[in-house]
Amino acid sequence: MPLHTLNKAPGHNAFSDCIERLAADDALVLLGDGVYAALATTAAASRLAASGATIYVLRTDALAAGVATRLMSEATVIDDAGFVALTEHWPQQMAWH
Amino acid sequence: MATTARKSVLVVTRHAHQGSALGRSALDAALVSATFELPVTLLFQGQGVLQLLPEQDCTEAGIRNLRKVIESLPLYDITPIYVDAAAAARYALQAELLPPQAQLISLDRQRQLLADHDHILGF
Amino acid sequence: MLPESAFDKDGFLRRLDAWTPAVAEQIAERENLALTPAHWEILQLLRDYYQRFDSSPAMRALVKYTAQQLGPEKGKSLYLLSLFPGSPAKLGSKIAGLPKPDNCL
Amino acid sequence: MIYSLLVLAAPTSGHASLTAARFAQAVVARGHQLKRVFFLDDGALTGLAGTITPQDEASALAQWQQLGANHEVELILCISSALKRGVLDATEAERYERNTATMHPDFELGGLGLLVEAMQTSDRLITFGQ
Repeated sequence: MPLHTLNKAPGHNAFSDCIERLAADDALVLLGDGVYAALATTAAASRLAASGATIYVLRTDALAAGVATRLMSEATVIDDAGFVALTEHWPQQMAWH
Repeated sequence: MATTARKSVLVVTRHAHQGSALGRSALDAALVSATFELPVTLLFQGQGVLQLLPEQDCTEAGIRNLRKVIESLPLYDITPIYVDAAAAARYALQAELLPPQAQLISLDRQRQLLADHDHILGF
Repeated sequence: MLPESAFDKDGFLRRLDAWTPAVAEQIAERENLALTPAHWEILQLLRDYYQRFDSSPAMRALVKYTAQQLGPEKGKSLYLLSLFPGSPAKLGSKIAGLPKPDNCL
Repeated sequence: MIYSLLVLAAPTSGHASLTAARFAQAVVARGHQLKRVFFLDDGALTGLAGTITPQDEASALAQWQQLGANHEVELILCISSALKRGVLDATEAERYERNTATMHPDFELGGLGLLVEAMQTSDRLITFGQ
């Protein structure tokens, strides 16, 4: 499976298109406006958690958005090097935007 | 690029024709991949299925008719084209409205396509 | 005969609606090509292609479309090259009055 | 590994282009070869030479420029996307009879074939959307 990346906030169809296709063995990197999807206690965060996929949040974008201290507990914060490391592991990437 | 194994490419097109040039860019990327003989698969997903509406008349708008460009895909051996069945249903695109080479596919099959290619271009 | 100003630096028509069969002869002459019925068959095919698919064909598509419309004998790169030397899709499109390619294909 | 990037985001649409440039830096920092960055669609605006960024904001143009200069990364603007957006090098400016080139010299114009070639020769292709 590919590494998924999402840079649009919940409410945008990129979010729904992405989450409909997310399964437990997938990984998703949230970047740009995508980081809002990981805001704790929101419906979007619940859907992400329910998918069972591993959720990563790009640190710089989470800080800039003001969500870094309010992330769902299931999310893992990564820096740019961590993002690259994920692309080393996953052979392809699907960009939802 | 003559001797090494060809990398396969999945082009996923998710934006409607109006208000974004991404649909056209996705088609161009698919056509050029085929021209350079990379095995290419095209998947219309989400609002991207709206590019398939027949009877687009772009003369007044002065823009490219994407449905007509899509009709040329078999000439580049890009066939079949895969279409997100749920999105087609959502937008009332019955099978008979779609180009003859279109294949409606389920979410599971779409996930399979994502896994089956060397590279994915998400538009 | 159209004046020189009707053509851009690359010899493409500035206004596509200025195209007529006589203009095609003029463009061909500028490219040192004398048009025969065999050329015209392909030029008409290119214009049909553009009407039908709202785009100009790359070589691969032109060969296949020619084979479909005019039969396998003519649907060959060599045949098209013999009529339009160098780059049949590009040169043919130019004479047929199709838009200047944007260099992407 | 060999990486190439596809950037669809305009340098002015949020900070997607900066995120992509940071990712590119990190690719190099982790010892990979970054072969080519292909700028398509609104991404082609990245190569506009006249972009002025406020002094207290990060400039996407400067980030990409540094990457190109320090790591010999090819920065390719899709030629048809670039022409549509007024980004012309000297050759295209002359070809289309415009009085000035508008493209930053660290970039190059090229066809989509260069994206296809990058896919064929790279282990990873990472897309940054609008």
